[in-house]
Amino acid sequence: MTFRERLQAWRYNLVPDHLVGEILTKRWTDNAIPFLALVATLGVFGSIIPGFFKLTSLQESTRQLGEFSLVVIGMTVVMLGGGIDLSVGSIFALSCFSAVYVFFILEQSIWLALAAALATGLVFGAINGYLVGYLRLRAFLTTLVTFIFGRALFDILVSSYAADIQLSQASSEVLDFIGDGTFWGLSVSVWLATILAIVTHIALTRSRLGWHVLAVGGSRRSAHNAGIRVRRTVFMTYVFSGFCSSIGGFLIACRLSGAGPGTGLNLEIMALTAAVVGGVSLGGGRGSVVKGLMGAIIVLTMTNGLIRLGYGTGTNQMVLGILLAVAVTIDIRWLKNRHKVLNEVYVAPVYLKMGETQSAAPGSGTSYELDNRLSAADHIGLGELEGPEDVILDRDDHLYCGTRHGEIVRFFAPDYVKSEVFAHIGGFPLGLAFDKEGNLISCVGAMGLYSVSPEREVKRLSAETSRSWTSIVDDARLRDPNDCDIAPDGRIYFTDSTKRYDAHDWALDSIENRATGRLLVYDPKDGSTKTLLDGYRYTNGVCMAHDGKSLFFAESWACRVHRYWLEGPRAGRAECVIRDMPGYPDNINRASDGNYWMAWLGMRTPSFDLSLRHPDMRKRMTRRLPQDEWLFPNINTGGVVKFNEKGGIVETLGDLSGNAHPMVTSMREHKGYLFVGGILNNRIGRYKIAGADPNWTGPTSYWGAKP
Amino acid sequence: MNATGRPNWRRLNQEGIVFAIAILLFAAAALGLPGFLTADNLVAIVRSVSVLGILALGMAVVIIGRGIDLSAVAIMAMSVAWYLQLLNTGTSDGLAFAYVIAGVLAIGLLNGFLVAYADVPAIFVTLATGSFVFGYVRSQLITQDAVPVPQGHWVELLGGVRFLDIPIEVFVFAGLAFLVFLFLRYTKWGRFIYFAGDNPVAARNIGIPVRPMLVLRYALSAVVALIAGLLTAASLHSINTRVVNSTLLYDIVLVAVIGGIGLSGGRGGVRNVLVGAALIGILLNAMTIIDIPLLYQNLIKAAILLGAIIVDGIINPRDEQTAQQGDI
Amino acid sequence: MRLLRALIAAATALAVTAFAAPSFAADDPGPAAYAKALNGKRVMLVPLAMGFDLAQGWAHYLKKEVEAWGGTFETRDPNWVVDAGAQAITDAIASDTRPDVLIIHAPDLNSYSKLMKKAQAAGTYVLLVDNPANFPADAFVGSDWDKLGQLEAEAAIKGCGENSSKKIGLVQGDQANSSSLYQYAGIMKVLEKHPDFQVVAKPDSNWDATTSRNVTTTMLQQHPDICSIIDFWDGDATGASAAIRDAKLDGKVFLVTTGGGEKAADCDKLNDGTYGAVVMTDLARQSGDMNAIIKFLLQSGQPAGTSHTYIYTLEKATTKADLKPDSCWDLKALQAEAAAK
Amino acid sequence: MEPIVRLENVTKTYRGVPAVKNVTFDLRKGEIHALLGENGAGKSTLTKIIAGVVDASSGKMFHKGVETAYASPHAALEAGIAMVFQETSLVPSMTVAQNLYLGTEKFLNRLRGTYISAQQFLQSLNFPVDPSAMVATLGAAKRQMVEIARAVHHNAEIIIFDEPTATLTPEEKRHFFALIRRLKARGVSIVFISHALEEALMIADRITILRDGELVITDETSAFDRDRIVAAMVGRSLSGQIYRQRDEAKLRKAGKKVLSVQDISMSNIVRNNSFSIFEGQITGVFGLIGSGRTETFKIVSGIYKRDFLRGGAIELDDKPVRYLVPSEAVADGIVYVTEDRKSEGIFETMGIAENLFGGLLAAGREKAWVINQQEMRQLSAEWTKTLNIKAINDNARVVELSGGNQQKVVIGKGLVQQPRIVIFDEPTRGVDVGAIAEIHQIINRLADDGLAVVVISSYLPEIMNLSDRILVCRQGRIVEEFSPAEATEEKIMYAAVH
Repeated sequence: MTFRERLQAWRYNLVPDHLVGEILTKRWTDNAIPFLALVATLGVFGSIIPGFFKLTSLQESTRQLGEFSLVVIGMTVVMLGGGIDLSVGSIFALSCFSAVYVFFILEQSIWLALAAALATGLVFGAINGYLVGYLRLRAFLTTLVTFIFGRALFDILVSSYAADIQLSQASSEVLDFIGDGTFWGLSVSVWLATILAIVTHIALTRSRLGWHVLAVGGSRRSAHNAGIRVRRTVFMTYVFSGFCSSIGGFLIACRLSGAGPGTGLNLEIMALTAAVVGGVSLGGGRGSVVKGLMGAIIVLTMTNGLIRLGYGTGTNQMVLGILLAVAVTIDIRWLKNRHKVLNEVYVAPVYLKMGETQSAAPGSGTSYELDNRLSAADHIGLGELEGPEDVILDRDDHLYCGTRHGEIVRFFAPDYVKSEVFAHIGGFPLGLAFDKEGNLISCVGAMGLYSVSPEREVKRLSAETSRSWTSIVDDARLRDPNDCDIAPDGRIYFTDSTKRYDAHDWALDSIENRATGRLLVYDPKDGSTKTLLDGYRYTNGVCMAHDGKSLFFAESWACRVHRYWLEGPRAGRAECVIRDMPGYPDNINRASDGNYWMAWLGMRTPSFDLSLRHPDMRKRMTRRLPQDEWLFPNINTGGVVKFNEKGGIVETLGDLSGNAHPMVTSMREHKGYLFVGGILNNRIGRYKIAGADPNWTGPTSYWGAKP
Repeated sequence: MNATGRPNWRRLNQEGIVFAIAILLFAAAALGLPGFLTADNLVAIVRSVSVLGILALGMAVVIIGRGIDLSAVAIMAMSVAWYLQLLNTGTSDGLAFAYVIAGVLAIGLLNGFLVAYADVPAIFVTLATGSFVFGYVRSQLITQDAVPVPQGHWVELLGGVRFLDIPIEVFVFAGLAFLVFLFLRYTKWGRFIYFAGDNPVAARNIGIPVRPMLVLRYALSAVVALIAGLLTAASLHSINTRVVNSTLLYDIVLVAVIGGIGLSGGRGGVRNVLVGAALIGILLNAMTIIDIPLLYQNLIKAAILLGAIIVDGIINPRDEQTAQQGDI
Repeated sequence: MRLLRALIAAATALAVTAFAAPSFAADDPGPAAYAKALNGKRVMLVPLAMGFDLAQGWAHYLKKEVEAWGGTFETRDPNWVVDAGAQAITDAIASDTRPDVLIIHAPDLNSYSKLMKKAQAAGTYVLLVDNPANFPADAFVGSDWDKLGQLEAEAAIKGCGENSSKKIGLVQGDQANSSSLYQYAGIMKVLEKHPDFQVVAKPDSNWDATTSRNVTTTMLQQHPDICSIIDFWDGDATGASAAIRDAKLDGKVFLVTTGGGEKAADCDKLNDGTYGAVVMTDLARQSGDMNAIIKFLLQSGQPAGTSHTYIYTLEKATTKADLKPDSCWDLKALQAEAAAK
Repeated sequence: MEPIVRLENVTKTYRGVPAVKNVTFDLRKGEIHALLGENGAGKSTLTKIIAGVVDASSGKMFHKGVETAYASPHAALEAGIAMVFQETSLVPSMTVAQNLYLGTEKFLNRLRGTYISAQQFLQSLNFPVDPSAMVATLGAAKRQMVEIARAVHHNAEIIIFDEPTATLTPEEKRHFFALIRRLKARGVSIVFISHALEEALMIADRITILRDGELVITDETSAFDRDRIVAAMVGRSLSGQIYRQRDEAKLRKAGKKVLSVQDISMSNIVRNNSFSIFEGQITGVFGLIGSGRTETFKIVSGIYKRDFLRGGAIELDDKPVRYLVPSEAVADGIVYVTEDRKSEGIFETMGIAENLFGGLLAAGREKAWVINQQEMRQLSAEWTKTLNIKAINDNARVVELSGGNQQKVVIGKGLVQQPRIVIFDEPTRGVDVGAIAEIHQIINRLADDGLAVVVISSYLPEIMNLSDRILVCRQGRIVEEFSPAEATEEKIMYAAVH
């Protein structure tokens, strides 16, 4: 290996380029910019202001934050629903007044004051909601007018009752606690804001109500067509905003024990600024409560921080303006270009030096030498079939195969002329196996592990495994289940070829050549799925050894076959039994003579092997060239290989003519015949094996003679 | 009136409704309020809304092009405050004015640039620049909220200029309204604003310089704000920067939008601004004559405006199938 | 050179301690007690905003004095936002550097009451300045707004004269601020004694000059024979004066207002006839009062919230006739002085 | 056989204009019923009445023999009627999975759970769409798949597909047809609105043809052939008039080479694309949606920018050009007539005259700064006549025109700019058959006048009929060139797909 090549190997195998792409696929990266702004703001002010992070100081200084966050949460929800609520300040002030009026003037209990505040907020919100939602007035204009109205009303009320409020002797421990106390170190307002934020966040991302809000904000017409009650949803967002503001108003009433003309003044512009800094988009659809909260913290920390530092009027508006412009500009550019970046960086090839191999060329004299025997195979279903990846036969000699259209087709014995669609599953039914009860188990590409009963009932067995916490992509979802086999105890062992690409993007996986293939096991007893092995280059065929104590599985892009021990001293471990084959292995199945059949879906080429040593070249290729000009594994020629328990090659079959079975993805031996399938083929081949046991069948080999 | 002879209520859009309310109020005030229907009072009405109207003209141009300028008030107050501060600290008039014009244009261009070339929505950009302009000027360039006009300066004299006993603001407002009308209606660039506001993508595709136009609009709006600021200073002999924190900005948007200029762009014109300004002007004047306290004035104003938009909402309903996305 | 200087300094110090100290130190414990009580104490001013003349004037005089006795003086600028002010006070109380004296310029009767109580509970003396609040602070220093209103009314009556229409217009601030409400009450008290004078209109300006101008214009139209207008603050009285000018009634309508006594805002305007009379705050004296009460409180050793002292600043209506060169203070001069340091 | 849905004498008027007139229509259980007709014939309106999206002005609707009228799509859905809309009705800011379950979601949903079940469901229909992707990032075909999947997911008894195949590739179409056959086998009744007559003939059990809001004929599919359908749709026989094979002798010869494009690239959408355009002939560009054909020509006309580095070269009259904005291209005489009229073609609040005049103003040939209203009216009158634009009145806003007339306005807007190269992107999409012929005439006239004309289309007969040479685009590049005389639909399609 030259130094340059070693450098390349380190560069591409040690630097986790793929993580960049994986991180970018995550929705939470939307929050990156506001989050950075938040950290920077807290960092700067925390280091300049002495005692900023001190608990007692935080307890006090976050009270206002709690109230403000509540208002921002309400505003965020309205904005997500495609509206805007400029009247939050008025609602806040009026609710504050209601609480104060009930408590201090009517001298009622604090809880009644709370009820009054909430009622005020809900009624005001409902008015906004009715006007904007049901009468469908324009939100900006309407809430602007209700804002003026509410403010005027509040000013009148405050000026009429201000003196009376002061004369009141009413007091309450609860009020003092809400206003001044702390609970587990945090003030009531922070607790309330936190709880409401969590509830709202869950509601928005996971609940029906939240989805409806997002849908209405994202596209009113689509939401309507989807059967969502758009008007009611819009109405509810304003009611919710009124609710949030009224809690805020109640809290400030408790904190200041009064209401003054300045209560809630300019709150709407502050809340709007906070939502915008956080990255909630105006006009709906994009944003989250988390973003709103981050915005709220940034805005308040900054305003109060600058005041605390003694800066004069204007400085904080100036800084806020700069921050707003910078944050929003970067955020918008970022969101706009994220997908472009993602497209550019997602494919991140690694370096691999394939081992020296023996030639499979005819006449080369190696054990891999291909011949022309398969070209003599009879054809079944010629022209009707599209892509029979795997084939299998049942006890009654009927032949089953999957197709590209997501169907499992059954050909009837003995002549295999007549056929029917046995079941429709969808996806790409790849690996097939019969269990003890005669259910047909199929590994369906892009879907999961399915079972089809003899009565054709389709049942999903598994579509997810446990998530590994070190992975950034959610690897619980199966993306490319490929082949399966069943152990004597009924457990189903199967492979999931890649974690990074969907089944139909297998070519990208081969070009990237990253080892993300897995071996999994499904336990029918409790329905659980576990990951046994991880980190192989495209795990493919699986076959239970004849004694049922170990299994073989193929690692396609590395041209290797491994043996995984189920029991015995090496249980739970895998060892490589065949390495550096000249072809890419696919399905593996039992042979009647105690050996194993293995399909080669394609043959290695020096050019592709070379390209594997040049990840940079492959990366450039995927970016600059149209897909049909990419260099990827040759799948035009293949063959069938028989190997023994030790991994020794017994014989090799091929179709040099290229007419019948140029590439093979599966083969089954049944009563002296070999049935051959290929995912790009339009037929199944039936080849008479010389000297094979004419009575041997798969089901018998697995489950014994017919009961 | 349509063919069947019935009045066609569908024709009655928001502009019509607001206009009708304004006429009604005017008639009621003329009959019921002594001294309302005098020449002096009518002039006073116009004058009371002239600065608001001028700002609304600038806003209208921006809104028609599918934008919004929330920095108008900040630019108005702060540019003039800076100008007066420069004068008070002894900078020569010409130089000071050159500075201020440059500053105002710079902010207008910055607004336009960020909206046009960085694709940041106008409401964010102008919110940010408005805040910045206020903050920067207030903290770095001037020392007090209010800055007085130097004695005998032309701005002070401007406030005293009369023609036919009508104050200068009225003429400036009328003149600007007419100019903006001509610009929007009869010039190429004026028409381009409508095209760009109606469908920016299509406008770009047929070869209209959409982005430079955007920059132009914000620059225009900034200059209009400066003019409004100078007039304010002229009549008050000082400028108070606290106006930035007031609801003036909302009033500007209100005047433009209540008159029927759609926030989604492409619709409306100077007439709508005049109608909106007329309603507000008559309303405020009548209420002041009756001596309604300011607190109640706001309540009444809001109630009447709410009535107008509700009536519009009922007569011209929008439904899910026709509503434009992002039309807030 | 440096060495020489140090030697001389050391010698001088030695001489002073050797000869001077024993003879006086024992006699007067005052300076030491004074220094002990005050040194390192913190004083914080939270006005409505730092952007207007009075606040800057106060800050100037307080800073000068506080720093002279070795304390720390800080200001917080909520820029007219009540919430921000409340937060500034909250932060101040909770912070490591809690002030020993908090000087608050209250926006209204209520908003800060609870916070002030908290401050006192934490051991901070609370001083209210200029605007009253419904709270028994340790001391109140500022205008008696009722009295101030009376002075305005008297000035207006005088300005109108006997042979006038005897119609007076008011331009109030708003209906919530104590300074506005008490002023109004004071004006009415005086006018009750003069039943021949009547108030023809009393709109609000919301402390905004443009609104003030608009309402005054309308007022003058309805009542062109008004003889005097009382505007509640010089901050917006420029609007009323503009309206008078517009109506060509300069000299015919006597404009009375109140202000902080800043030269450009008040005296210059009196001088050029814009205002007829201004009830001005004597800033230097008011600040002096504040300084005195601060020093008293810090030395008293009494817990915060014990005393409830009211110190009203002496005020009078100034007209052009009794304008003296020192009637006003000059903000520019103060700033220049501060800058020179 | 008892129909599952029956409409009796249904009429729907929009502001006094009838969209559907007195139609009686029935749908049987378990049948595939194709609904054909020109644009504006009332197909969508008719089906929207069934699906509760609009309500009929008069007439009755029976569902399973009971008279009903669904007030909203929601109500119809509950009753088992789902509809796939022509204009996509997905929420772009939500994920595929969320869109799929929108309206039928549980009160609380587990995120991974929804992704997995959405993946299973989509794949069971063989639609390879990532369930966690945001819909905004998907291409048109995948959106259509999600849309179809959503309708199927509701387990409705009646599913209405409004032009479902317009954006699908042949392979995807096969999956789709397999799907509706399966649905049919399950007893689901299907209404299938399509433009492609061949598809209707191939898949439908019965065909109904609408014209001008009236039902012309309903019959078993076996009773129809292509000509009969067209005749019923248009009201006269048009066969051979619009789409016919060109013979060699009538092809226009290439004139001067005006535009030459070498190796232009833009991200991974346009890759190393090279071709030339000649004066005096029509260059037809065929390609499936997503093949980069539109983007390529948007680069040529300055709407998109090619990659800054290694972006290739474009030469106009042998002089290299790089446009940053379309106005530069317009000034050089390159005009692009968009495929997406609504969102990037017309100014909908304005009238015909203003739309046309906008083109003139933007061309920059008008030096004067002052608008001449007189000139505007003249221009409008002249072009309305030339292009035969029909409007109810002179002040009609463009949105109120039919699709064909809107398209003519868009074309007119480009032609007033006196271009040298005109690029038509899908010039007859959503245009009624009558207007197609007129638009084709206009295009031919331009080429005859010596202009360089490019027609981009994914409708093969149109390409075959109009072009003097055919370029085929695939995966971001021109991959083949044919002469219309030798090309067959199969050859072109093969080049476009493989």
